[in-house]
Amino acid sequence: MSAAFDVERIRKDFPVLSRELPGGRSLVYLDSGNSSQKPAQVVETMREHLAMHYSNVGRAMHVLGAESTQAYEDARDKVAAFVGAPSRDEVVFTKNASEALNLVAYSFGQRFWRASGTTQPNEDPRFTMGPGDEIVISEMEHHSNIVPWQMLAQRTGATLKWFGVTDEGRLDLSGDVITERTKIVSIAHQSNVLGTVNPVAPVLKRAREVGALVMLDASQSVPHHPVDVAALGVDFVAFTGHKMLGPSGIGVLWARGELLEAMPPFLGGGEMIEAVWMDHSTYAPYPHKFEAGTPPIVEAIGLGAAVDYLQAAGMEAIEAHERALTAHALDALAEVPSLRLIGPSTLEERGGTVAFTLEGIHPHDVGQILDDEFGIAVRVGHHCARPLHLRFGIPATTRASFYLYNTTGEIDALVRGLHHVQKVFA
Amino acid sequence: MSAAFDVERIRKDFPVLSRELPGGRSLVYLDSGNSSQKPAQVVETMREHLAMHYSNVGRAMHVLGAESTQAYEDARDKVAAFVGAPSRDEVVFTKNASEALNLVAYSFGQRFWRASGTTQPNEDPRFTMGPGDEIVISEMEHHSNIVPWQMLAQRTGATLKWFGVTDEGRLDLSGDVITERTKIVSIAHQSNVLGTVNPVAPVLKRAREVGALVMLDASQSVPHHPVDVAALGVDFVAFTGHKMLGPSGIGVLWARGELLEAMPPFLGGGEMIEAVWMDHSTYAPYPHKFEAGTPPIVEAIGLGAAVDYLQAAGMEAIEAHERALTAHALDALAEVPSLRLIGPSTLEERGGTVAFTLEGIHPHDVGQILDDEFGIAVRVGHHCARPLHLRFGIPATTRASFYLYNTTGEIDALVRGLHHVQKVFA
Amino acid sequence: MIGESMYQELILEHYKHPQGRGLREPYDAEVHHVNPTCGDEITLRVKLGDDGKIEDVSYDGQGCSISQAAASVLHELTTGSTVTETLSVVDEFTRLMQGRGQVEADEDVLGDAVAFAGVAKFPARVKCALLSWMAYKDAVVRSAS
Amino acid sequence: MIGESMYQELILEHYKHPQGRGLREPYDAEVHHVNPTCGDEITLRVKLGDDGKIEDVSYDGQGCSISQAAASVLHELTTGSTVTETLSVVDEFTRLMQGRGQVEADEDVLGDAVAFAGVAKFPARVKCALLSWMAYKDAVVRSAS
Ligand SMILES: Cc1ncc(COP(=O)(O)O)c(C=O)c1O
Ligand SMILES: Cc1ncc(COP(=O)(O)O)c(C=O)c1O
Repeated sequence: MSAAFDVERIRKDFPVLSRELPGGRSLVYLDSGNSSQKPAQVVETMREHLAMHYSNVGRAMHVLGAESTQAYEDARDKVAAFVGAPSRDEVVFTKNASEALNLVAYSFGQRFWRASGTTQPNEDPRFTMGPGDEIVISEMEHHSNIVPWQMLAQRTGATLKWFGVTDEGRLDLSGDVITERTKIVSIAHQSNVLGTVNPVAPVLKRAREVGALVMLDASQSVPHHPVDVAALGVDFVAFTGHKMLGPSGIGVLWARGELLEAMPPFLGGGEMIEAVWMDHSTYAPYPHKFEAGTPPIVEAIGLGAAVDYLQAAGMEAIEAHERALTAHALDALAEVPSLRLIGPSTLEERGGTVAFTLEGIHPHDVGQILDDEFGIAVRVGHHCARPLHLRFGIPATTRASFYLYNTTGEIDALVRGLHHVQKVFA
Repeated sequence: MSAAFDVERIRKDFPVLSRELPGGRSLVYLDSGNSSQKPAQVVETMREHLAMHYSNVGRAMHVLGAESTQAYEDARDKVAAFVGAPSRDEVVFTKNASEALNLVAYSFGQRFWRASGTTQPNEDPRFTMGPGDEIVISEMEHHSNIVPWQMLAQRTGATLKWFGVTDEGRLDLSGDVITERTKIVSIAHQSNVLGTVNPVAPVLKRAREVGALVMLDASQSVPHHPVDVAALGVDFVAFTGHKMLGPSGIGVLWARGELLEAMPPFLGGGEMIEAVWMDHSTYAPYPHKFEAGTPPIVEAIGLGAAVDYLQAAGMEAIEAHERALTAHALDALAEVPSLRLIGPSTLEERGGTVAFTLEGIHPHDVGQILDDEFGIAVRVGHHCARPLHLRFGIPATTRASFYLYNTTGEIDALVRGLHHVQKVFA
Repeated sequence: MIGESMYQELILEHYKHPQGRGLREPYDAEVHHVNPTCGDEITLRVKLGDDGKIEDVSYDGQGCSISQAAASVLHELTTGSTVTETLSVVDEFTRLMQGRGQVEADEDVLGDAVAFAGVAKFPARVKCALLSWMAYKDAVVRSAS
Repeated sequence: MIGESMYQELILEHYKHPQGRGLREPYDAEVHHVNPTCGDEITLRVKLGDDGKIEDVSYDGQGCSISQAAASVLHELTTGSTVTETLSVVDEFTRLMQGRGQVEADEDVLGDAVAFAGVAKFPARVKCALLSWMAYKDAVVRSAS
């Protein structure tokens, strides 16, 4: 671990990490892939805003309205800078990554009707969708990057296709999944189970050849690696606040401005309009066009504070720290008898998420005993990626996921815990 | 004001109310119809949860997961009890009232397709929607209860119709707006501009005669009056956390269970599924079916604390307090020269929201000078109800809206402020 | 879990030494239940006696210790009791499991099944515990008709 | 207003005594702009001189004091300057208004228009201030073509 990165100092910023759990156990939190803990800086920013500066944004013309609006829009600036968005207006705040993915899925195949009742087809060819058109995802997706596209296919009659996954847990790019009929490709930047970081360039290249749009589900990459949306060159990127030290209730859609311009609105209501008559409306420019109603104000502000925190720690340093933790974990877990790793066994193109099974012991039991006896929080089940588990022929895995506040000592505790689990069920 | 209701004690719970604004002004917050302030109890509940108990809900099997899940589901119990929901499972958490309204609007006219590409029509006749079908709203709606229905009409070819508004600011029920073709009627329980409380019974009766569903936008009623959804007898009720002492980022849809059962899912993703295969999914029972992805966990918990606070203060007492404030305001404002009240001038069937114009002075200027000189926060503009303003032939109004923490002294300050505004622009 | 382990000795005991496991003949009804969320499965058979009592509950399945132990405890509690008695035990067990840790278990009704009280705090585990019990209820209804 | 009033004397002065208000002939281009959000309206005419200078900006409209005063200041700052000069003032004014209160105004370029700096913190008012300025830019483009 780099000298500049002082994990003990970082840990002090996270109150829960020094908490004593019921029964006197201390907490070993290895479930950040599910949701991360929050530093005091984020909690305090939210508390202060809620207690002393809160009001609705945009529409209010008084001191509190100005303070809230400024803090909310500052958060947009921070998030935009954090992911290298060419324009701050390309950052749309949603309630989570799932809403961001659904927003994009609902943009396709919307047929517009005139008041008279005659069909007024959606004229932008990039966003039409019907029988014969194809949507491409992968077998390693989180349900939030599967179900919205299934629903789109059902609504429009389009066909859903997917990349397979190799035995090593890599995207299988060998077949001819993307075709001339493909309109949108949406894949995870980093798998929330395997830890695999997917290669964006070849997918993007093929998509561009056939004129398809590309969306990245960056829920597991933005929190852990420096991500530059412009450099990636994709069209849409979704991520979520609660996995990157921010609060619940806030997510982000980044998209290229010209696409946000061309997309129909998704949720209708206050703040997303320009003018409203009883029988029709005109819409505000993006990002507001996609932010109907009172937005998650304090949540966006909390996310802004989280971005500040991550930037102060340094995304490169965080990445290096997690890489060291992952190396340690891969080594240590290899020593546990009958442990089967699901996902890449080397550090190459992978992040700090390690999923595995223990022969003869159900992951639910593994997770619960780790928690019961040692206060070790891991996630067990299919981690909202059931098709991936079907692919590997297993109902569930145990998953440990690391973040900037984790230590090699915690990984050692996990390994000791696994040995104990094996004893209990021996 | 009732002896039991001690507004000065209540005010102490709201830190911002004793804040000194820049320039040494104290705050007179008369913009709760836009968004309410938060008591320390709500802020502290959220802080404590974020700092010491936070984790993802439902899916996590460890101490923090159990604590978060319990607190989140407890909040659902509290909200359900607060509005008299027959079942806690009928309470769906959304990000705001707008999402709740959109969720219901998107339930109609969803044609489902099979994987093969042949149409599989949505079979529940209550939720079909197409040319010839009618949607009924009113001219006094908030944009969030207009635009989703306009979009539904555009998507499906259905016709949007609406009740007019009388000169006194009441719903005009005289015409034959609801017909045999009406499938859904959605109106405000209380207008966010006029303060008018709309009569639910006659609308519901007519809707039932023709077999239409009825939705109430209760964003402005649930915070201010005892509301019992079962007693109201309607089908859907939407409201929003930030207007009832809760945080931003949380809203509520209540609906009758059999309807939630029949409705197609809206947002797809994690947590709203039962099982997922690559080519299809089965969905979780409601309410989870409508809560895709990580929900606004801490926000729901904050709303639960807000409900606790409101119940401790007593909704009847709050209603009586606001009624006294409104009586005082209607009297005092009647004395301001050339002030034109927009909305009912008596206390009958109206809440604590008072909108008006001052002859020759633009509301934007009124609001800003009140803020600048006296720290009085009111809302100015069309308050997301542009059609209502068009109806009265005015571009904008000034609106003062009251809540449990307001005093008659603050209303007197407003009146003094208005006299000053008139002097500035004389 | 919030101070008390979900893995009561009794649960582990039933998991390691399941009572009445295996599918037996004769039977009046057989059901197969699956928990699609976690993949747990159970096949369960019910044989009614002439006296309105449950003569045998036999089962086979796979899943975590909670779901397996719950089936074993179910076998113990139901065999030899009247259908009516067992259904009230099922109801009480369901109430406990769905109580999110806030329901007091009635030990007189539940017997050994109170050991599952700690599970109620984990929504994701509640289904594991209930899998065999729901299958039983289903099978009883079918065998009666 | 974070310590400083949006209603600078100067703004009120211009509102109560608007400079150059009224539509005049001759003109090279006329535009009509509306702010659909708040209903503010302006009709604005531009007359170019032979020397590349703005000979006259005449206007009429309705709305709040900010939008009306902004038109009056616009009239003062543009009349008699070259098109190029005025467009750089418009750009600077736009930058200030869209800076959400975080942009330092360049007084040398903006002159009296710096009085509007306080408006920038209120997104809803920014459009009021910009209405006439955007109309002006539009009119200049049209009159040049
Ligand atoms: C009557 C009414 N309906 C709907 C809304 C929308 O609520 P939200 O902004 O929380 O979505 C509001 C408030 O803005 C309202 O006053
Ligand atoms: C890869 C991936 N995509 C999407 C999501 C959904 O994020 P959210 O629950 O915030 O909507 C998650 C996390 O749950 C995830 O890991």
